[in-house]
Amino acid sequence: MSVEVTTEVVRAVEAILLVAQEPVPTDLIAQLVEVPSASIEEVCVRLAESYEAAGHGFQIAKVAGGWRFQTHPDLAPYVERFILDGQRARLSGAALETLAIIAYKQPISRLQIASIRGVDPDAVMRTLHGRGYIAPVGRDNGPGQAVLWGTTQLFLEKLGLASLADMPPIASFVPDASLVEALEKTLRIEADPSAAVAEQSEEPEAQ
Amino acid sequence: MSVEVTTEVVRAVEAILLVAQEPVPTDLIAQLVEVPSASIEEVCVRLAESYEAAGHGFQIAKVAGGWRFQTHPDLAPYVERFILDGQRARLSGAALETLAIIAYKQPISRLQIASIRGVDPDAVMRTLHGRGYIAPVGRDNGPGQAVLWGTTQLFLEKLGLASLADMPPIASFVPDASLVEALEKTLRIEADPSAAVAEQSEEPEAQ
Amino acid sequence: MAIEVATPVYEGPFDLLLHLIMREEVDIHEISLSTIVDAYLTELSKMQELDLEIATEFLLIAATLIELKARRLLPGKENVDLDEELALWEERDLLLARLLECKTFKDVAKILATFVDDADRVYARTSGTDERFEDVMPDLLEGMTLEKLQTGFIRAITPRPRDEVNLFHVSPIRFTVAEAVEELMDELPRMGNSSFRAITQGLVERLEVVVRFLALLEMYKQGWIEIDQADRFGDITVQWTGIGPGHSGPLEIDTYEG
Repeated sequence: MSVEVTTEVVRAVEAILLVAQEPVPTDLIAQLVEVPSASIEEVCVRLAESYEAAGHGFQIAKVAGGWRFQTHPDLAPYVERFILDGQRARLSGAALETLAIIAYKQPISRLQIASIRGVDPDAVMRTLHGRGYIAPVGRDNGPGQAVLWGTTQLFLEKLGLASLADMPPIASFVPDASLVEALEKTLRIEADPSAAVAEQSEEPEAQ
Repeated sequence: MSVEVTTEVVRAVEAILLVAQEPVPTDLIAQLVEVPSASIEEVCVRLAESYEAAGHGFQIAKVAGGWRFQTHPDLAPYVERFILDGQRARLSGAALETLAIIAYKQPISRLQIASIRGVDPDAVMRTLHGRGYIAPVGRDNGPGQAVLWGTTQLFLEKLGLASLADMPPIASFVPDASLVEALEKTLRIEADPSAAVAEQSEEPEAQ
Repeated sequence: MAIEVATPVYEGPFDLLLHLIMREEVDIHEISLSTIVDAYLTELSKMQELDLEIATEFLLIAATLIELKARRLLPGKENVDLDEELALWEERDLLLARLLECKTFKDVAKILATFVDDADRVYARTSGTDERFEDVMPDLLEGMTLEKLQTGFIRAITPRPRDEVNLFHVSPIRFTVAEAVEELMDELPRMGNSSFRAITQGLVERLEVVVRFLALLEMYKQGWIEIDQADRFGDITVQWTGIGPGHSGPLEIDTYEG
């Protein structure tokens, strides 16, 4: 190993890879734990070997230029059974939030979504796009000409909606009105005032 | 262990938890790998112990009724560097007190919470509802049919608790005797004669 | 740039009262109700001074405290009405119970905060399956409902709670005791002899009545007026003495200090 690597570095690599949504490039890990890339590459290779030797049900592998945790190929039947089991939620909380923002605020750019959620929606958007629930619907007129996203016909079909106008209105109990207003302004998107009024009468207990 | 558990079962449990997006109930794992729940519970507990003993950067833990992979608390600084959102949903004192009341008294109405806290909990509750920590769980049978509130799975996740049963018993929080005595004494209607004299001498203008 | 005033902010009347009593707890035999009541009223005036909004509840608790204090100052037992005495006991027990409950949940909240701190240091894996399982993946939107989507949106745009204490859950007080004293200082000399009913005539809100009541007690304490209640539930007569301390301009903030 080019540089002495501490146990802490190895553990940090494990932790980072565990929460990653996509393969993490060696260079990025190196930067995060402040150790040369060559050492990180070696840490990952060794971890992969040790997991295999210990007979774990997971492995770490280099995929698309980065490292990630994945299930051992042997165990695919169990993973498939788990995926097919109807009991679990299909869409993660983050994915649901992102999809909801796009549904309610379309057309909307990736940057605007990020500013609402406060996190990078890239991975989630790729999944949603891959599944055909969202699609690019145009470009912003601003200087950056950002791609604007919207929901698809498939999305409407899946939710049993005839059109976007049938989306349930957003409750007036959304907390800080001024903050929402500030966001709206930043995003240059017009809110639908009639929706808020309709909701108020439906939520007497929110008073 | 109640039933002989094969290496394959242990590996399958690891694989299933690795691809899960939220805590997986023991029963569901048991069903997928066709082994009694009690054995699965034991497998998970043992895995958790062995990860800790091996000094891995990840752990498995029982949270909100199920098992999940998570990072080791020691490595929070690295993970936070990687996950750029960094924004923790910090809870104010008022929010925590309101959550405590709801957690122990659920199902409970807004009015009941107000009477315990002495202030209108409306704004705090809207935030808690917005963050998904509390949800309406029913309606009172009384004339007003007030909405009754309870805590959610997300609340358990936020607190890192396996279930509501893991909340410390409320009895352990009963104020200690000296405080009760102090309160009782301060609010006593008939002061002992010496105290009454003391009060009077402090307040010469009171007739 | 505005000057920031560091001032304790209380989450509610029980919170404040607990704080005051516990501050005195060094020797519980030394705690004087008088001290507590005065400290409570002083905090209340500070809040008004700082133009913070104060809830009705704060004033209602103040009224109970004053009643307790007044009862304790009564010299003998001969004239005590039994019903009145029982009512006061009930009110006191209720206040005691609510204080204990408040204290219990404050302690629980502290423990919950440590749970949250611990839980905040671990991060769950949520990445799900990789592309190798794409063919097996059932429809991602299976089981999705409009309600879930709506909830998701609300969750996404809900601001993260901050550490700062906000007071917007406290209903605004439109009438302060200081203002009421001001008014009465103007009206009473002209009226000479009056009564509580006359003074509160036409007031619709209970809060306004309570505020006027507190103002009268304050003026009584200062010696500006004499008050007397002949019968239980009877009207209170208010007599202007004109012999209080000098009064000029707005009410001083320390008027509550006993």
